[in-house]
Amino acid sequence: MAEYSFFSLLKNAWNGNRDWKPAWSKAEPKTDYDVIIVGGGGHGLATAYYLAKEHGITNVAVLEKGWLGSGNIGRNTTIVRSNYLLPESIRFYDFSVKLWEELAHDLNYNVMFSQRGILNLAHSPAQADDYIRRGNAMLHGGGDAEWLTPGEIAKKVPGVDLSKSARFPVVGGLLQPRAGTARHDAVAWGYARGADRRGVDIVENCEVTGFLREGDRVVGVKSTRGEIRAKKIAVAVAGSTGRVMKLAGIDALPIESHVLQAFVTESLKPFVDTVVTFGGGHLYMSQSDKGSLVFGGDLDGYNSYAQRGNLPVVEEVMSEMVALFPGLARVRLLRSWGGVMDMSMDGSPIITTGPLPGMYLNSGWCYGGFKATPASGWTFAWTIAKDAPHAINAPFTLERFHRGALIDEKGQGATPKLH
Amino acid sequence: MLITCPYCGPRDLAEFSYQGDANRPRPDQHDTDQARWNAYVYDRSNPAGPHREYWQHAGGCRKHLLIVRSTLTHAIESVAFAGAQGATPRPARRSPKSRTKTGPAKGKKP
Amino acid sequence: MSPRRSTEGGRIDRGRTIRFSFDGKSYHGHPGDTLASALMANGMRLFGRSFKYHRPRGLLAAGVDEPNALVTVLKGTVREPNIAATQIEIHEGLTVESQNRFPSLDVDAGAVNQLAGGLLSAGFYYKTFMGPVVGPLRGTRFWMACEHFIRRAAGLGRAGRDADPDRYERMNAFCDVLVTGAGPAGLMAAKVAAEAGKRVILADLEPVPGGSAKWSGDTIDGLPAAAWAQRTIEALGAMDTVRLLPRTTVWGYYDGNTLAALERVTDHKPAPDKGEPRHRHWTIRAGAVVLATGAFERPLVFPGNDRPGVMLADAAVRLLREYGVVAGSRVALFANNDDAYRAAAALAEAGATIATIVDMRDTVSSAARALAERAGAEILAGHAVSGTKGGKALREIAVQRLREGEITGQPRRIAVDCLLMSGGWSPAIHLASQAGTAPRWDEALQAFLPPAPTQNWIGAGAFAGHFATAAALADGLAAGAKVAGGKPPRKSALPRVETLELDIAPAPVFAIRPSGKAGKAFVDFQHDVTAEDVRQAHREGFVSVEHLKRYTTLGMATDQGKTSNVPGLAIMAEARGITVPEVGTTRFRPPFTPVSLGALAAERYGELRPDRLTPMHDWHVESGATMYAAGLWYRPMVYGGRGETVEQAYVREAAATRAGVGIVDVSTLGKIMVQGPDAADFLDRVYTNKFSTLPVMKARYGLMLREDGLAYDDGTTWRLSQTDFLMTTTTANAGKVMQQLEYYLDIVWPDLKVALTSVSDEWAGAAIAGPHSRDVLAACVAGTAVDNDTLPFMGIVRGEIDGVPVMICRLSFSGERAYEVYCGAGHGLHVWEALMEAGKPFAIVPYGLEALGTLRIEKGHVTGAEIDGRTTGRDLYLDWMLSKKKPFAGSMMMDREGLCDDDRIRLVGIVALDDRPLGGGAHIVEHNDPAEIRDSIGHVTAGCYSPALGKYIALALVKGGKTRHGTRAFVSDPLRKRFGPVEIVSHHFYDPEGSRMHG
Amino acid sequence: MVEPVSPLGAAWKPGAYPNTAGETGLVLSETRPGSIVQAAAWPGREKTLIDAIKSVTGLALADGAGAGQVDGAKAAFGFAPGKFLAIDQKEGLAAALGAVIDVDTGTVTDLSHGRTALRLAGPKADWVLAKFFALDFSQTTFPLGAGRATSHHDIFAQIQRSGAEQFDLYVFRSFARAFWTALCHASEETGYTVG
Repeated sequence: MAEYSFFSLLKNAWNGNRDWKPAWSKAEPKTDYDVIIVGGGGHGLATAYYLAKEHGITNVAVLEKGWLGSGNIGRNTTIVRSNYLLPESIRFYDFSVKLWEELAHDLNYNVMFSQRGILNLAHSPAQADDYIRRGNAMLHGGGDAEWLTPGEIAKKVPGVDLSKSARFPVVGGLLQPRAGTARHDAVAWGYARGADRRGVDIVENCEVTGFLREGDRVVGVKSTRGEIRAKKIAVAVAGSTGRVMKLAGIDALPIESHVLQAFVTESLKPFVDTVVTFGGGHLYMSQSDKGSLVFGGDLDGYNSYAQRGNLPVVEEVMSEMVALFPGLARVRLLRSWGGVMDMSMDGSPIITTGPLPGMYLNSGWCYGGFKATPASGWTFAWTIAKDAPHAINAPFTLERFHRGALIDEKGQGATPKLH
Repeated sequence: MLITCPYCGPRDLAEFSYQGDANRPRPDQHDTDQARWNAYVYDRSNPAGPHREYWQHAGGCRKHLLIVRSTLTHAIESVAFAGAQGATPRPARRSPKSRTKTGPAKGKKP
Repeated sequence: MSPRRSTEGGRIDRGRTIRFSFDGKSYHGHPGDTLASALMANGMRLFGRSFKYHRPRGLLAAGVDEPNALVTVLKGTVREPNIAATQIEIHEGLTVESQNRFPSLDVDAGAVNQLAGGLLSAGFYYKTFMGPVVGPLRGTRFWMACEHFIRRAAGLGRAGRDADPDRYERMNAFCDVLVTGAGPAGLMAAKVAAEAGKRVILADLEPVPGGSAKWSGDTIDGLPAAAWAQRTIEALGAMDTVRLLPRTTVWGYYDGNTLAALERVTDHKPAPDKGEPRHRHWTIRAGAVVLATGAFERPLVFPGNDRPGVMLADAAVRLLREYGVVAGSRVALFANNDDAYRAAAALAEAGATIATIVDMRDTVSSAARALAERAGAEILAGHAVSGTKGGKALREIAVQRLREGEITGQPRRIAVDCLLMSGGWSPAIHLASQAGTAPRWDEALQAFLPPAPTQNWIGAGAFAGHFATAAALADGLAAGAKVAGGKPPRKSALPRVETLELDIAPAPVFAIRPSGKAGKAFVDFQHDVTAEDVRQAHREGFVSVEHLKRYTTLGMATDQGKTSNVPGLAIMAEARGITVPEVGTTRFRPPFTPVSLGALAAERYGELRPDRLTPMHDWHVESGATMYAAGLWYRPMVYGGRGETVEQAYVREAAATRAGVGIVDVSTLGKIMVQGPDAADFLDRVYTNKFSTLPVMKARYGLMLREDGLAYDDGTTWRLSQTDFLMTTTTANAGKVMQQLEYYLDIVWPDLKVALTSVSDEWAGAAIAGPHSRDVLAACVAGTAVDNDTLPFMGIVRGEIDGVPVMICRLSFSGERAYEVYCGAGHGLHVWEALMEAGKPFAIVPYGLEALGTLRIEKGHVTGAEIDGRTTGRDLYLDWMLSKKKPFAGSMMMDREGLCDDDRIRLVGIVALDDRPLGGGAHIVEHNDPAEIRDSIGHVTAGCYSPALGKYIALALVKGGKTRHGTRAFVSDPLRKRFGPVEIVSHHFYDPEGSRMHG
Repeated sequence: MVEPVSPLGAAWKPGAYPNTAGETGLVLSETRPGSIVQAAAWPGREKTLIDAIKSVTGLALADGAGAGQVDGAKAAFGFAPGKFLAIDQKEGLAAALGAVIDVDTGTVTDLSHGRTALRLAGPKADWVLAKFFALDFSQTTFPLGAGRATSHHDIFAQIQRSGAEQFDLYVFRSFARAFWTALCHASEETGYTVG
């Protein structure tokens, strides 16, 4: 398959764009693989790509029940960041940002990772201390962080309400310059193309309906396209984790599926040049290259697999948006949608061998899965290839909950809706 | 979403506070089985379909309700006061009109 | 040759003139005009520039589906971008500008993009701009440099940065029946339901209801359809069970038959009346919904179909019959169905010449032929328009023979200034799709019809694929009767309709595949997605409907694919050799049409959260306090106003308190009455320590854990009688604790007889602390002694201060002898002033949160900065509070190995050895190199200057905790550029024995 | 006797505030009752409690969710299972109820200071209330005397219909000024009178 470049564009334009080939081939499933990855979302595709690239394991199938990237990889607000508090998180997400920085070249696919920074606005001295603790933790963990004064914020984000009379006046902001946004769908397509070029079978419209067992061991899957066996079965299905793991007889996990809504406005000329979060509530917003403001807030807060939310969260998010940017009251919401989040009990993910022999689980991404895609795929591939976690994902076990070794960024305990 | 509180009648979602999975009984206060406590705090059945769950009518009568609701469609199958032993959840009403016939006698749990 | 105003017809008032401005130029129109109709009447063709290629664009549609004519409405410096000109009612002073063009609409530099057309094909940006692998532009730099320019070229209108001065509001409504759409079907349904006694809301997005009745030309019950609609509306308006909502778009169908609607209250006026919101956000809880939202006409896809002057056939009819605007003088029609022939007849009647009717079908019905005859037009059956000419206005079309989907033969060139096109109709099923499942494809209509209802709605009229007026009325009648729950309707209730009988079913062809390089054929006009882009997506494997949409951006523009959806799918279906339904359709998402963010924020625009005030709030403000937003509460931070810095002020306040006496407002503390025979037992279960042993009129400090065993909240609980306890919580956690306690009582221990009531607001609280605190009380309290015997540490007495009953508890957060004085909140100010007066001889000072924090840091008391949801009781050295004699919430979970790890961060005190401040959030390291930012062993939770110690001190959570007492470490705060030596000490800095507070 | 201070402070501005058309659609006022008391019955003891309320206030509450009664200076209504709010313009209701409701029947909690009583009266009262609360304010579903517990975002409110076009609201004192200000703001459209 040809490399993408400006010259290939030029050449194809000359030919009326009639010579382009499929970005990835539509594979027919074989009956046997070394590794099956259940879930053709960002994490599953990245895992397949790194299995092939880093470990030379190419006899791999990615099984996707619908169209590739139909889960959260195509429904998020495209933010990439590693502005975390706890050392385990900082190490993991910072590794992810490093992979992001090279991803377009690595994949020969422009995923449009744009390091426009993320700015967490703080609205009280106590909140500022809290953010400074986090910023300092990032710096001590090898990451990047800066503290901005209201004056510096005014320059960076014109239009934000910095008045002292604001209900929650801005006292400062924590900036992570290396954070930014990426084109979400392109990540799925880029990894799919990359994996396909290295020999991975990408099988769409193939829903896993059960697992093949030999004793305790999982040895394959039943699917809508027949039985497929493999030495190793990896599950990376995010919001569908509960459903898929039930097929393997795992009835309870420290995970709940919740709906999170996301929003875009109509397309505007450049309005904001960085990712901004509002500390007086729960809001994150940025502007896409097409000009839409892309934003979101809290979970709806109840278990759901429905990919649709309700009005209270819509109204809350809009209220916060216009509180932060009073000039946006006349800008219009174009579209809203819902994604299903695999909310874990401490807000951090699970990347592990097991829980059954022959099985590997990648889950619990809450609503931070998009930015984790490269590191998740990379460490999951390592874990599958070596049958043991890499140091970077070693803390993200399934047992940590019962053991009390929690990675609780928000300190909210086992309350998924609060993470 | 509209939830028909057995006392207050059909009310908007905004008045309610989700209190989570109702499928996991809290062990007795004197229970010393660590596994049971771990399961209670951390393990969730997370079904795709009917889900027994608690909601509090926090912006109303403040009672906790046991609701069976589909996580696939959000359709509510039944609502009852929580904690009432052996309570059969009552079928949800469709129409917000039915307020006048709503609810048991004051304070009596069904 | 250009569009013009007809001499008669339409609902505009030719007798009156309105002046408005577009791109700085003044125009006039008439009441009833939209911006689109008024500009057309002024001969205007060019309305906008397209997104990618900046192609000149005219009006395509006449309603909310308009993709091209987007403008920005200006009110002073306030901007409202991306509004369709068809949706703007003109009014005196209306000021509008075009967008996405530079320097002007007429001469747009961005049009240069058209030259690079082949390069800018679908998905081009994924394939380039990646930049060099090495060098200074490696990584993401090159892309970001390119992106800078791409972003400037992209985007439609410009948003304002100045605050919108208008107001927004919500309205909650309940009804038996919500009817969306006041066309013939909706009107009929509303009428039937209302006459059956139902409470009805009838919402229509247009300023004048009537839907297609306003321009169909049909006759209903002997009246022109528009007049029938008018009469029906008036009858409905006279009923007090009916609410009519014109200019109201129902845009969201949420769970539980909850619908969201946007009412544009004042957009059509020069200025709002007093108190009038610009937009009103309706949340409607409807027993049943009648969806009568009509349908959208579809364009045909052929080269040059975006030339200004090419428009939807029905849009031209609407312009003519609603606004008296004739879209062209020499007009052609290009269609795949009979229904569009009405447009030719209508325009011919208005004086336009119909140059030709180009019909894709080989055979045309006699009814259509009759219409063509009326229009005086020849029919070119089995032909297609294969190209158009003209720069910013259509001049000429090319027509060729169409054989089995292929263009053949020599083009015939026909001079026209307007081309009407029609690809049939797509029902507006958006709300039904939001509410439920996938729509179903109707082969005859070549359209997606609504899915089966999953909520309580019923469809009617064009929404349901019943396009003709008579069918719509019949649907409306049936729907109205069904939602009214009465008998099936009598046939005689149905109005008589006189209309032309035309077959609406279109030929299943939407796109003409051009021969050679005939130019771009647009599917999605606003996003510049061409038929060739769709075919390229197919070549590259983006064949599922979602991939098609995401790869080409088809249907993602502000019109959300209202016109482009079906033609796009049809092209993909043809490319794949499958049917349209096999390609699938995307799920429609809210909102149906764009909704202002202000409307959704509603009354919270300008006031995100309410202010929560203590009874003494005004006193604090008048006394010069700097107020601090703590959650929703406002609390005094320091009482400054003397030219002091914050540090000087709190040091003064704290020092004066330790030396004499200070007073602080503690009314914000959460307060919960815990009452009932089982109250003591209940408290034993939720607190880590025992309360059943607490004597009446005594208080005890209590700690609560979460179910997972981590520390949750702390506070004192006062036993006021055998069965009545007053629990206090931290200000921040008051609501959460209340909820947790209610959870326990409702679900876990429903048998306990305990009642909980939030009394946070019932009591005002003032804490007086310092060596003279007792003297102050002694000077003003009546009805009780306050000496050490009567009121020992943790004792409670009742008395009176200046005629007001008070309850006094001897508690200390500061480490000094201290008392909390509670009284009814309405008396709070009175008692506070009495205490200030009594304190005068002792130089009493009011102190704020900063001094409160200083006193507690000196004393080593924990608050939310330490109980941050990640710490255990042991981490905070509160082991002594964890009862071993009884189980309590969290007791079985707090001993898990991860929570007992030696490596956990635990509470210590630190003292700055360089006499500089220690800020909250600073980290602690063991090494002495400021340049080495690594190896944090913990962090500062809260720091202050301690007047008692004369040093900068802080509380910190540090690995190893106590074991580090007496050791040297370094504060590392690179974010604030602070590094320096500290000593780790006990967190009990001040009076560790507690002799001062017990004395 | 020390007069309690209203939480409305400077936000209380008596006078007429007509709309553009010169109309005033409702009257807003603070009724400042001397007693606002919550009484709660243990399950099964509701009747006893209702009788006790009647013995003290003379108000006979019907046996149904949200049922209530208003009678001049006194009012009472149910707002939750077994829970009632009783209001008297005079002080001392908490003590009087406490004397007749024993610990085996239920509890009495004095909220006279903790809740602020606001009244909306006039033909536009329901229109203005509907801007805040997702309740059906029509007479048929919300009859005279009936009570409801509801909320507007952070502000919890108990509402009783005390007349054909009149509603009494009980809100948390600390929110009263903010809510009052919002009420006045929302009433500008219809015009209003304070007093």
